[in-house]
Formats: sequence, C-alpha cells, structure tokens
Amino acid sequence: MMARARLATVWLDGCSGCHMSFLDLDEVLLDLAARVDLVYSPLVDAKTFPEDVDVTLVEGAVSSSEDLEKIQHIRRHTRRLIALGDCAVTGNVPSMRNMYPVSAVLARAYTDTAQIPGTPRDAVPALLPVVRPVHLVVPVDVVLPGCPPPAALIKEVLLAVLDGTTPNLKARFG
Amino acid sequence: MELEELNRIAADERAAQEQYRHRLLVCQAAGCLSAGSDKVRDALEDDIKKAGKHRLCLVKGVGCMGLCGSGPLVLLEPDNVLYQGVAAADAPEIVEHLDKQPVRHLRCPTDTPFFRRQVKIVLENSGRIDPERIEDYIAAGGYRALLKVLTELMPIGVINELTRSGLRGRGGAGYPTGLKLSTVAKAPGSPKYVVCNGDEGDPGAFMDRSVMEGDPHRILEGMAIAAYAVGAAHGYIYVRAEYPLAVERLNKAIRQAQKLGCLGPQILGTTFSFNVEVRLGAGAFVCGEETALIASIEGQRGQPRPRPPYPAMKGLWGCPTLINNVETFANIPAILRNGSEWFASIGTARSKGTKVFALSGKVKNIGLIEVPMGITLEEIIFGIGGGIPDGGRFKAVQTGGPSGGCIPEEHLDTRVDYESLRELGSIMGSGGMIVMDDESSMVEVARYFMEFCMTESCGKCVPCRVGTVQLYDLLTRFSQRSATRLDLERLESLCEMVRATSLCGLGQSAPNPVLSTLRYFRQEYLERMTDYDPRRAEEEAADGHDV
Amino acid sequence: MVTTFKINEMDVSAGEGETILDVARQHHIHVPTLCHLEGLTPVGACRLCLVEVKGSAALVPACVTRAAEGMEISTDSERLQRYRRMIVEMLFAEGNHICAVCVSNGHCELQALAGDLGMTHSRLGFLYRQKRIDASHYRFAIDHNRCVLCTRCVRVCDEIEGAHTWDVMGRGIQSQVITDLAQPWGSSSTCTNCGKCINACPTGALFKKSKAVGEMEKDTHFLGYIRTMREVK
Amino acid sequence: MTGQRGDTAPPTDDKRWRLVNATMRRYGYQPRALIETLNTVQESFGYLDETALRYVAACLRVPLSKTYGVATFYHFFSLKPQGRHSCVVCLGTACYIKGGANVLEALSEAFAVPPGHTTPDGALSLLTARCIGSCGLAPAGVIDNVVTPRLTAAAVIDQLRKAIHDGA
Repeated sequence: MMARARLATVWLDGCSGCHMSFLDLDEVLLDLAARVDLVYSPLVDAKTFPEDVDVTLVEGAVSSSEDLEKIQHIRRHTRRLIALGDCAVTGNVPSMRNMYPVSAVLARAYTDTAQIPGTPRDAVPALLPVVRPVHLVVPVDVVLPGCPPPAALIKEVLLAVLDGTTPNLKARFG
Repeated sequence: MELEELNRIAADERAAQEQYRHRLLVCQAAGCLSAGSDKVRDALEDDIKKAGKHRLCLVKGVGCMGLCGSGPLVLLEPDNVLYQGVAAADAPEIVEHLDKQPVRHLRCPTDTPFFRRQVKIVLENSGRIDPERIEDYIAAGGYRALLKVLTELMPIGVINELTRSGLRGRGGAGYPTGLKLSTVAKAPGSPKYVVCNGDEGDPGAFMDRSVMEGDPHRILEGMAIAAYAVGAAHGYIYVRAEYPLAVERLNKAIRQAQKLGCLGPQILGTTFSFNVEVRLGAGAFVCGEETALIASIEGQRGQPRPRPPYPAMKGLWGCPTLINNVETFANIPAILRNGSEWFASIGTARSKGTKVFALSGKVKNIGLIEVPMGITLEEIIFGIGGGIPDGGRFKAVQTGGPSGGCIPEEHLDTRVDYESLRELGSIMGSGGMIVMDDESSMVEVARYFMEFCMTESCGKCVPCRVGTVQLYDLLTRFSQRSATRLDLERLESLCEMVRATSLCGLGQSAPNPVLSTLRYFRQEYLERMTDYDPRRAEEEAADGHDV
Repeated sequence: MVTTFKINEMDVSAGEGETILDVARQHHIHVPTLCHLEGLTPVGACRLCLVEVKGSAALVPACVTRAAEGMEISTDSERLQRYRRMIVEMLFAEGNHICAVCVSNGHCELQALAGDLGMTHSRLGFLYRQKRIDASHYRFAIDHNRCVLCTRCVRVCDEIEGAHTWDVMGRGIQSQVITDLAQPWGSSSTCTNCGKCINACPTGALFKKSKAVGEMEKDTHFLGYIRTMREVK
Repeated sequence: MTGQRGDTAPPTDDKRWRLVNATMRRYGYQPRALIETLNTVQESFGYLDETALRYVAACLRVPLSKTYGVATFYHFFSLKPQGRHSCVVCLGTACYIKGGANVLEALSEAFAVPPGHTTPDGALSLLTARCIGSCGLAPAGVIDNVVTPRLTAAAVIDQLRKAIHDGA
C-alpha cells in the first residue's frame, strides 16, 4: 500500500467559499481520508505549517504582509501547490481594491464608513500595495479557477495530483 | 503649353539668374530656419544693397543642403563655396569677400566623403533651387518628364518603364512600384486616386520633409506621371500638420503648377487632367499605414482595416487607389527623364537607385544624405557620417524607426538594401538612421520604441492595444533591474504573438526593436535579471541558445 | 463566383461574399470569435478567428477573408490555440473582469472563451486601471471595467438602429466607448433607448439595471430577424 | 443626401467662425471634411470645446460620438485651452539619444507641471512631440511656436521664465 499523502489547505484573502466547496465533496471526503493525512488546514487544529507537505490547496489571493510570508513559507515546504478558486487564480474580488491606493481603501473602511473611526496600525497585518494571484507571487503547479470551483472539479484535480498525473480540466472563471 | 514654352521659361530663368555674377543660396529648410537662416538671408540682402552690389549678387532661398547639424548653410555660386554656421552678423564679411578669397572661418570643406560619396537623384535639386518658384524647377529640367510622358508614351509605356527601372516603394516595405501601378491601372472601378503619403512619423526621420520643403514640384510631377499611368484624375498629398512649411510650400507649388498648366485640366496642352489637394494629418503615427491613411483622408479615426482588399483594388472611398510615399514619387520624374536603364544601373541586383537617409544621433555629420543602394553601413556612418564624435565608441545603428532594429558593429559591412537589412532583423524603413554609441543602453532603446508604439497604437486590435502595454511593462522591469527569467520568457513569447497576430504593420513590427536587441545585445537583458546566473548562461550559450 | 478550398482537410465551397468563417460555421467547424456578430459589418479586430493558410506565413482573420480557389486552411493548430489563449489573457489583464460578481456570469462570451480555450489563469500583469461605471441612463448601464472594445455596440447602433449614439474615443489602451460627446448616457440626445447595444455586447459591460449577478442573458436573434425583414421590403 | 448644409448658425458672432465656415464650404459641407474643419477650429481657437464640436458635427452631419472619436484620436487636437506660452520638447529618437527626455524632466520639475499639461495659472503648456523633423539639431523643441535647436534645460527654463514674467 502507498504511503498516505500529506495534504494541507490554506486560506489567504478569500471568503472561505472554496473550502465550503471542498467540504461539499461529501462522501468523497471519506475516500480521501483513506489516502491522505490532513496535516494543516482551517478545518484542523495544527497551528504551524509542517515541514514536509505533499499537496497544498491554496484559497484566496495574496493581499497582506502575512499572506505573503505564509505563501512563501508554504511554497518552500510543499511539493505540489494548487491555486484553488478565482481569488487564488486571478485575484478576483479582493483585487478590486487594486484600482485604488491602499490609503483610500483603508479610509473607506475605517474612517468614511465607520461609526468609530480609527485605522488599525499594528493589530492587523499591513495591506500590500496590490493584491496578486498566487502564481504571480510563487510558482504554482496547478490552477483551478471557479468561484467557487465545483466540488466535482476539486475532486478530479485532487485525485489526479495525488496520482501524480496532470489534470486536464475544463474549468471556467466565476 | 508645349516643349518650346517650357524651354523658354527655363531659358529665361537661367538667363535671369546668370546675369548675376554671384549667387548666394541660403538654406531655408526647417533645420537651418530654426538656426536662424531666415535672418541670415535678410541680412545678406540688406548688406548687398548697402554695398551697392544688388545687380551683381542674387540671394535666393533654397531647400535642404544636407548638412543640417552645421546650419545655417549658405552656398556661393558659381564658385561652389559652402559656408556653415553662418550668423546674420557674418553677412557683411561674406558680402565683402564676394570678389575675394572666401571667408576662411566660415568655410565648410566640400571635398569630404560627406559630399563626395553621395549620389543624388531625389535630392538633386534640393539646396539648388528656390522651392517657392516653379520657374526655378523648370530651369532645372522640371516638368520635362511629364511632358514627355503625356506626348510620347501610352500609360502602359510608363508602367513598363517604371517596372524596368526596378524602383521599389521607399516607404519601407519595398513593394515594386511598377507592379503597384499596373494593379491600380487594371483594377476595375472609377474614379481612381493617387495618394502621396507624406505622414512621415518615424521619430528620427526627416527625409520626406526635406523633399516636400525643398523640391515640392518634383513630387507633384511624379504624382501626375503616376496618375496618367493608372488613369486617375485626382490626387491627395497627406502631410503631417507638424510640417507647416511643407504644407505651405506644397500648396504654393500646386497653385503655381495650376497657373502654368502643369496641373489641372488639360495638362500641358493634352487631354489629361489631374488635380492635387493637400490633406492634413493630425498627429497619428498609425496614419502612415495605408489603410489608416485612407480612413483619415475620409475624415475618420485613422484606424487600419484588414487587407485584402488592398487599396490598389479598394482604397479611397472604395475606389482603386495608388498610394506611395514621397520619396517614391520623387524618383519617378528622374526615371522617366533619364530612362529606366540609367536608374537600374545604380544600386544592387534587387534594390535599384538611391535611398535618402536622415543620419542623426551620435555621429559627427548630422543631416540628410542620399546614397546608392548597396553602400555599406560602415561607409555611411564612418565615411559620410564622419564617425562617432567626442571619442565615443560605435555600438549600434538603428534603422527603420519603431518598426526596425538595432544593427551591431559586426554587421557594419552589410550592404544597404531591402533584403539584407531584413535579414539582420531590421528594415530599410523610410530612412531614419540613428547612430548610438556605448553610452546607450539597448534595453532603454527597446523600451523607448515600445513606449512609442504603445502610445501610437490605434487601439483597434487586441494584440497591439494590450500587447504593447504588456511589453512595455516587461521592458520597464528590465530597465529597473527587477526582471526574472520568467519575464524574459514572457517577453519573447509576447513578441512572437504580437508580431504574428496584430492587424496592421504597426503592431506586427512593434516587437522588432526588442527582438533585434535581444538578438545582438542579449547580455544587456540578462544582466538586468535578479535571478541571472552567468555560469548557467554560459552553458546555454554553448548549447546554441544564444542567437 | 464560387470557390472551392479546404478547411482542416475537408473540401468546402464558398459562394459570392462568403467568408472563411461563414463556410466554417456551415460545416460546424468551430472558430472562436468575439468582435464578430452575424449581421454587423465585420472588423477583424479581436484576432481570435485568425487561421493559417498553407504556404503563407501570415495568419488571416476568418471573419473578413474570402478563401481563394484551392486554399488549404487550418483553424486549430497548436500555435493558433496558444495565440488565442494569449488574446483572452490580454483581455482579462486589460479590463477588470470579476466574473464572480458580474451580471453576465455564466452568459458571457469572454468567460466562455476562456473556458473553451483552456485559459485558466493569466501570466500577464493585470493593469488594474480605474474605469468608470455610467448608470445615468434610466434603464441601462455600462461598466467600462468589463468592456473589451469589440465595438459591437457601436456597429449595432450605427448600422441597425441608425442612431450612432456610440463610438470610440481616444486611442490605444486609452480607448473607450462613448455616447455622444463622452457625456453621461442618460443625457444623450441621440439614444433611442432601444437596447440593441445591450444585447449585442458580449460581456457584462452593457446591462439592464434590473439584473443581478448572473441574470443578464443576451439575445442577439433580433439581428437576423431585422435583416430578414429589411430584405423582404 | 443633398440639401442646404450651411444653414446652421454659428454659435456666437466671433469672427473666427467665418474661417471655420470657409473650410466647410470649400468641401461642400461633406462629412469627409471633418478633420480639415477641426484643424481650422484648432488653429483659430487654439482648442476644440463642446460648442465647436456640436457646431461642426451639426454642419457636417456627423454623429456627435463620431466627431468626438475623431477629435480624441489625433494628438494635434486639444480639447482644453492651451497656456499663454507653450514649450514642446521633441522626443524623437535623435532627440531622445541626445537627452531630450532629461530636458523635459527638468522643465516639468521647474514649472511643476506634468508633460502634456498646462500650469494651473494657464501660463505654460508643457508638451511633447513624437518628432518635429529637426533631428539635425537634437535635442530640439518648439518654444512659443519657434523651433529651437540644441535645448538645454537651464536655457529653456530661463527663456520661459522671462517670457512668462514679461507677458504676465
């Protein structure tokens, strides 16, 4: 019997919809559980990203200094990186702020429309000047667009990657 | 008007000029004008009057004399003494020396390669005749070719003569002129039109401007001959609004020609009628592309359309249209006057005649030159051009403007013709030739041209509209030394795609400056990458990846 | 004059005025298009329908090219697919196409092209330029973020409706479709409110105000109908 | 389509409209005369404003949007009034190689106006040209409509400051 693959899922700047779609795999999750160990994920308790991961699903765009550090760390410790969903693949909704300077975005959120104005400084990670899709920050092995990608596609891609083949997918944005 | 009358005008004009013992020809082309040659002319006239020599010395304004970087230029005839860098204050001295030795400190030697190695056809009158007087043009043999054509040749005879001459389009692509005329002549439909493309837009090119300003009648005569050959009765000269002097002189020339019967109804007493109108370009480089130019004459946004149909079949207002560039038309009278064999004897096997170049950049002799096809780049730059000034070292020569490429030192022995320049990844282009020394960064040059193409893209087709922006952004990364290997791959694949898929010549050739600098100066790109590894590059070079 | 030629090695013939694209579609050979819309004058601008002609280095746009006798055309080479993917990438990089929140999500020609051509992500840098949304018209709106400058709205308004309310201003990457003198659509003195531009638009750039995400379906059948009715007259 | 095309009254009694009308008349009020007419407006008024565009469009029967499309396609046309003084720096290849861009940058900084714009007080328009065909005199420019050879930043700044000061 083949060794169980070490699987991770991460959630950068996204809405968690891709993770919801992942959970929509339903009973396939049971088959999956037989083949992989979920070593890091918003769905499990692990607090730090492990050293040696076979496959990582990344949801969300790279928006903040924390996202940037995370994805670089993850890339270093992952054999196959899958950009999951439109935010990771194109920047999607998070990237809509790229048309404006960061200062304007913060002002809109924390001053103009806030009941108690005050821009957070140290408490939250700083926003990057532009939101970028994952593949423009670190090399990505497989991209899976969709908002969210349908569960069936996630299954197809994940199984192909676990089998060591290149998935031939008919996916679309949105 | 008949031959006798042309001869009479010519004889009268020559007699009128030759009654002066001295003739001072003052360059009134744009280059010298901006250096104050109009004031020089006024001062010379004043001082001649003051010295009481106005019956002995004629002052006349002429077109470009070529050595624009040393203006204002004044030529003393018949002694053939050239003065350079003349100021209004020099006038008394020049006048005083009319009957003595020439003024030494103003004298420009004319036995240099700059003058000796040139062969002048298109520019034969430039700097010799007053572009504002048709009589001067006629005295120099003007409108003889038109008269000969109208009285001795059938239209097919004209076409055959041009075909035999081997003349090819001087706008850059080098399409055989005779073949184009023949196509328009045979194309069904009427009326037919003749259009002269004077929308010289290459940055660093001023050949057509000099011809339009220095010898406008030559263009009109060439157009009229071509119109007779294809059966057109109406023509347009499309000129950049940035060239007001050219516009003024062309309009003046048209009026003079109409008055003498060289244009208009029943030209030179024959049944052939032809009229020319000047149309203003309004600042769009893409209008040098023939279908965009047609759209612009029609009053539309200057956007190209896919060819075929070619303008020869469906051009202006859907009618068969002959479009050629200024220099092409300017060659036609000389060919018909001197014969196709004479023209074909100049140049190389496939590129006949001469080519006018605007030589500029880091070269000693800056100006307008006309050279026989087949001359080497080295002869042009180091012979005629006098080499690199200020102890600089030659690095590359750029021909063809934003559609062309940079040619390095190892190819300086290349003979200038359409095919050999294309093989080197550049093009003949309309004639801009910019010399660069070792201070110039080739990445910056490529970026400069891409910025040009990006802002001049008409926006109609996707590859050019977006591709040039993407290419510019990538080149900026190289310029800022933040590029990666991935960017180099992107740059190359984008170049290939934009070239293959763009709608018109502007987009298709926009990658040329990048491709040619990548080909000859790849190292300059590699050094600007953050992940550049010299050892790996060496291995690749050994594998034949480099060039 | 009828010409016979080959598309992807299949023998075909074209009647007077029929383009390579017309003939390809008659034989159910798929050639992707974006700026083309049956019933409007073709412009050859999007370059998606470029095809290869055997023996010629130049690619030709199928939508405006008539095949010559004996031509051998191929519509789907690896090179063409690569170029087409890059064209779609360029369009995604140029605009701000957020399919997930677009009224045309699921009914958009650009989105479908990306899917069909396997354009799953863009290697090009997104330009993220600030573009306007004009919602001044009482029924319709335009979101320039989603405009691909195919000029189908311009042509349908000029050629079919006859109003010529739309045109393109500026040039190059600064090009933008405009109504009248680049004024708010709602203040246009020439717009007839006919809505043909809405239906001609391949993306969610032009839409009806009442539509939410994914609800804006376009219907271009009116073009064929109008053409037929005009021919009958 | 034929008919009386010159029946639209000029927007104002400004005499310059006569020049504009003369151009349109010369071309028989044909739509194809659009660019020539806009050229005349540009030369007579210095720029194309909405009034002029509407008037020309109506006289030549060109759709408004098309008129605007043409006016914004060509760089020679300006939709905003130009400054009292103007300085065009040539960025043709020869001028670029010889430092035209540096001159432009210095001017832009000295007069606090980005290229292609006019200073807020309307004193100076700083413009660029693709090539003015004076490559022999690079870097060249056009200062208040006079072609000026071999620009240096210091000299041009000096000349413009004087011109602005004397004129203001």
